[in-house]
Amino acid sequence: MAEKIFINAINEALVEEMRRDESVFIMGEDIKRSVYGATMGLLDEFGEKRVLDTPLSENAFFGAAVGAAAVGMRPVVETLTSFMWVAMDQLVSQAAKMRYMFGGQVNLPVVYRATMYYGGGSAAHHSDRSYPMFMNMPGLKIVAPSSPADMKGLMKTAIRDDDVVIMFEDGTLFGSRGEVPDNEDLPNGELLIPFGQANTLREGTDATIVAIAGSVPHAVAAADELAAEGVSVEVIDPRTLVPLDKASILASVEKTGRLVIADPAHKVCSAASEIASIVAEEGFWSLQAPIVKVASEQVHIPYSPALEKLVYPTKEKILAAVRSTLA
Amino acid sequence: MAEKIFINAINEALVEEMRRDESVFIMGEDIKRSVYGATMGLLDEFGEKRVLDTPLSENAFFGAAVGAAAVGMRPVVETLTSFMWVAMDQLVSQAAKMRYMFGGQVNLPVVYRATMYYGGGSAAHHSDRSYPMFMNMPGLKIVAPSSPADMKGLMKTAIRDDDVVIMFEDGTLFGSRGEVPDNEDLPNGELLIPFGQANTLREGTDATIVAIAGSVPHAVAAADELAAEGVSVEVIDPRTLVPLDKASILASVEKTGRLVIADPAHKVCSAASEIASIVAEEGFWSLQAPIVKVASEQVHIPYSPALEKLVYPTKEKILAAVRSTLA
Amino acid sequence: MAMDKDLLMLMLRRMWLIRHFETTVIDIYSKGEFGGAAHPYIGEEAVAVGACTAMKDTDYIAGNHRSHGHPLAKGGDPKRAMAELLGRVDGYCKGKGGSMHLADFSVGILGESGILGSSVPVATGAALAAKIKGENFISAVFFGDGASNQGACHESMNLASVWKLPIIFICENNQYAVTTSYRDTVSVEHVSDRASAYNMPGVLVDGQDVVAMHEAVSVAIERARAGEGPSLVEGLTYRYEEHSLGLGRVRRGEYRSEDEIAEWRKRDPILIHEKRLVEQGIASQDECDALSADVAREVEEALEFARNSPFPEPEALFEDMFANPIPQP
Amino acid sequence: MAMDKDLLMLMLRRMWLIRHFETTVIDIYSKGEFGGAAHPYIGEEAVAVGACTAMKDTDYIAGNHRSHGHPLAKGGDPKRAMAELLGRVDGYCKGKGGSMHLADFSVGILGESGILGSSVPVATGAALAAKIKGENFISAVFFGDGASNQGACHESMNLASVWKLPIIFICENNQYAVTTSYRDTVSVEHVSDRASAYNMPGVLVDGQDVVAMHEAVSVAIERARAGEGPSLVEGLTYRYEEHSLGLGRVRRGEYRSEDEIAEWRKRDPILIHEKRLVEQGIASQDECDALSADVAREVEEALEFARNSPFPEPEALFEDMFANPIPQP
Ligand SMILES: Cc1ncc(C[n+]2csc(CCOP(=O)(O)OP(=O)(O)O)c2C)c(N)n1
Ligand SMILES: Cc1ncc(C[n+]2csc(CCOP(=O)(O)OP(=O)(O)O)c2C)c(N)n1
Ligand SMILES: [Mg+2]
Ligand SMILES: [Mg+2]
Repeated sequence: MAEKIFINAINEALVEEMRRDESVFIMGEDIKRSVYGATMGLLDEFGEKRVLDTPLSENAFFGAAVGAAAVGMRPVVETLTSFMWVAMDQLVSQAAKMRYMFGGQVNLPVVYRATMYYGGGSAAHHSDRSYPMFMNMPGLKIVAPSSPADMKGLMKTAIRDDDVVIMFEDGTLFGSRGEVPDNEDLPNGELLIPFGQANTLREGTDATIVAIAGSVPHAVAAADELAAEGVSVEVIDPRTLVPLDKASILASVEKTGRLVIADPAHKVCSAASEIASIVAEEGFWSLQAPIVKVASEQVHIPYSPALEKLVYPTKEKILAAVRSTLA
Repeated sequence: MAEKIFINAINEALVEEMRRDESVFIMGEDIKRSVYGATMGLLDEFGEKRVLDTPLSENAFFGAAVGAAAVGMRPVVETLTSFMWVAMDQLVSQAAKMRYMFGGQVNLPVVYRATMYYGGGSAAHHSDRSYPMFMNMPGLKIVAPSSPADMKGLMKTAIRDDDVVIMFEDGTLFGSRGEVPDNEDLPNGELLIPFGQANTLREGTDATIVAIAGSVPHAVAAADELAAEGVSVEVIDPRTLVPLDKASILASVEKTGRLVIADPAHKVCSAASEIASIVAEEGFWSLQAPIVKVASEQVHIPYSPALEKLVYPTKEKILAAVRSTLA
Repeated sequence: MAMDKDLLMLMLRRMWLIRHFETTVIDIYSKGEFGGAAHPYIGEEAVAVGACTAMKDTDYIAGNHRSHGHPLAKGGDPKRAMAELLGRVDGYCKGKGGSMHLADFSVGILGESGILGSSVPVATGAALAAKIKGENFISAVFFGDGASNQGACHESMNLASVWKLPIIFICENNQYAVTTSYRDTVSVEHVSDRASAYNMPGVLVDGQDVVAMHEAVSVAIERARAGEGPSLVEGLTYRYEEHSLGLGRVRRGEYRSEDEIAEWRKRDPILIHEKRLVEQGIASQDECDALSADVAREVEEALEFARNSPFPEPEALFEDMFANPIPQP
Repeated sequence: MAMDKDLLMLMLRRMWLIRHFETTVIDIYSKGEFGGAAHPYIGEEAVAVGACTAMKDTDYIAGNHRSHGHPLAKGGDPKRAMAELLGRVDGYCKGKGGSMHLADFSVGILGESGILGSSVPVATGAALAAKIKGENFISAVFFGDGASNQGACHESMNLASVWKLPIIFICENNQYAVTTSYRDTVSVEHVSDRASAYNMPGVLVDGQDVVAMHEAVSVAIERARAGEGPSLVEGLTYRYEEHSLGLGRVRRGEYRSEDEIAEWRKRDPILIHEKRLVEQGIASQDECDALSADVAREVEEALEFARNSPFPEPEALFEDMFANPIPQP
């Protein structure tokens, strides 16, 4: 086991998969020189044919990835969440719908790597955390890792998956560190994490926190603080939102009877809303208190640091929410 | 009171508002000849300057509406939900974000009229019911009328509102009929329905159905069938999803203790999920049974009538859901 | 370009196939045998047939809402196409796609797409794959005069040009988008004039002449296979029928005259091609008529096949979403 | 075009204003006085200033992420711009927008937009309003060489052309998009070559010469006001600094040479303009220097003003979402 930085874990996954499978290639803006950091060294190792800098036309290259995948390639596309709006046509009408619409005739092994920058003064146009919108649209697998190991293992799974996967990469975690198993210590010599399996970061009996992406560290911090007070909190990271491991969530709520959901996306029609609605339907009889959502305020991301810090879930908000369910 | 057809109610609202305010104009595809039916007679009465057929470039004209509104016009844009994907950039980055991002310097009185065709073999590319995705994005007011009177009254309110409004016009209701008050019988000589006020279609004490858009008639039919069996069901149509009249919903659940939500959109991260999450948090102590969502299956809309009919909420599905909460 | 009789007769056969197919479609639609939208290709047959007969099975095409002509021109099976229109399990998409979403990946048909301009990036991606793989298949995409104004077209043409991708952009200029003349929405005289904005050849072709289309597309394909990049080919053509079956409100007198329609009908693509075959002594009129009758039977059989195919079972609703399925939420 | 001294000196003043503003911004950013991204306009001043001095206050502009130059060129207040960068209540957007979203509707600044190409349709809409209202204001929009490949540009140019809207599309070709040369992403020699695809004039201008920019844009504006429709003006220019403050990974040696930068610096827009003023006897170098010093003080005052402005109160978070507010969900 070695401690690794989140963004380097992305890079490792890309390198390993590109070495393993010639049909994997990557395209995006300024990736040759790795302006955003995850594609370091790829051009040198894999050359111009497999590492492509695109014109600034996301709709065209997001769609070109679909077309290339339809005829046998495995494209990885680098982008920011905020640039997905201009490419929504291809994401929805083609990437998400094509397989079903054509009766399963074609597999589309495309990975869209969508970085979510927020929390650092990027303002309304560059701070989108849009996975709930894509969860509403059938046909997309949606991944939101919260640690370097998950990032690496889920990215490798995503690249091998024969379906369209959107990796929501949380920019607030890019500099974070965590243990990543070394390949030589792993059963098959590589780190692959299956989709649809939540990760339980803390076990507990008094309350459950389901936390997503960048909210996970805050949830863990809250749980640890509560543990010191003698309150035993379970923390679950679903890791993939589509498919969602609802069995783990329901089992935890069955044990604790209390649920708080921490989600950095906007709170209306959020992943938190969805998880709450599942538990309110399928886990209702376990519940001993209201389900509390701790998600972003329903405003755009203001630039001013004085305001931006008020928007997202924090340890304090999560603490207050857990306490309210125990009151 | 006269009985009117849904689509004619749209037309009446447009005509009245265009007569009333010179700054209202309408643009869209083939609207001069009213190919989709709602813009009949507008060209003749208001002329080429205020009734514009656009090139097929939704992103440009959706955005042009924002720019025109920013400098004093009140554009109404006709489109289908399925054509919003190609214009997502302007809907999200400009229409939804602009006012807040610029610190409230500008009002954007734009109405996007987005028809939802579904249920008639339109298949995956032409059957979107996308309001949940737009509910997740702050900055948009979202309306989904279910009767000719609501359609007319809410459309007129939308056109006068100084904010961006998306009218989700349910195509399954276009031919439906309903009483629309005559202007001369109304207090101020016109029909204006405020945003954020739900409509209670049936009063009841045993269970609550919150139904959205095209699901409303099914919910009413289910309630009437249950009434005949002696079960008293309240049916609430929120009418506007942003703002959402959660007070009416919570008050009803307080009375009935049981909640079913009927929503023609895809079920994950849906309006139904959102409403369920609100009640699971703020109405938890009233609940006597699990909250049941009756929403569309999480698949794309299949063309074959043999399959399509299985996708959406129906009276039968709603009946079964209400019964399950009473079991 | 010297063409052998087989090729010329294949062109005629496929044009007749489309014509009979569409006539049948209009007939059964009017009788309520299926629903939704359907956009007849009658009058425009030479565009798709001229283009697709210049391609190989290993080449790819993608198309749009006016969707029956392209796959039939590319060698698609009318049986499976018709079954798809009727929403049956033997349809190309097992009934999930319907009229606007025919696809047959086995003969290079990447699929028809109902959103305007939306298949253009996809076809561009197939061409990108050819380049990365170093294989010499090409890709082609059909779109209308109206769709040419979509941003997706601009972005894809630019991308294809800077990367020198082997793709042919084929604009079917049938003069109108629903009721709107392209002269009111396209800012240049001809869509093909825009090729210069992407540094690629732009060719204006008589879209009623199948041989002219074939030749123009052949030149573009040769260029593409040689690694010289994309071309834009505009076929000037005309739609005889109204925009879509099921769109009752469109009255043609309102936006185009009967005279105009009559003028274009004089330049019917099948008429022109048969006349050429007869005049050049390649085939007799009898041969042409026999071929047409033969194809008509093929279409009848296709309809029979489609009608006999069952509707999908309810379980099918949840199938085909993912290659690696996930539980329903 | 004969220009009076006032106008020529105004051009110089605004170029110096941008230059000093940006220099200050780089300085305080490096000291950590604010965060997020900020895209310096140094080297490109003549483009915005030449263009905006050809407009009236009642004309509108919209811009992009490289966002400080446009509003300052249009007569925006450096105090409020600087306060916005620092996230303060006296900023143009009360601190909600920051560097990439400066706007001042009172002097026709519709706002800068961080998404590439995204402000182009908005500016087109302002021009549409002029036409519908029958008023004779015009609208202009600035976008980069990279952004010119976005579909939004294509769609807007086509729309503006068929509707003959009074708008000027101004491409700031500063040679690069982040680290990517426009020669690798734009399929034509010059972005302005694309004007022919929209049947509008396309003009290539020396973007380092403020007078040349002013003249080219003036011609386009005249045309627009006369109801003759849009124009595309491309200013060839150069960015001295790296793409954005805060984007630490970009090392310029990797994608452009020091020589190239040095060559362009020889054609500095302020240098060129001052030289002209002095050589033509319009102003002495002393006058120019005094003006520069004066503007430097103005920027210092702006910084002072900004620093003294308070941060917004927490309540502000929920304000400004809607004109007719709704309850928080
Ligand atoms: C993005 C989008 N906008 C609008 C439509 C509705 N629509 C379908 S076909 C059509 C006209 C298309 O015209 P053209 O591209 O010339 O093709 P044609 O029908 O003439 O073959 C329109 C407006 C659509 N399908 N997609
Ligand atoms: C739709 C979109 N894609 C990508 C980006 C990221 N981005 C911001 S500026 C930039 C380069 C823009 O280049 P250009 O248009 O030439 O303007 P310049 O920065 O050179 O002034 C990129 C890629 C963005 N903001 N929006
Ligand atoms: Mg057409
Ligand atoms: Mg540039």
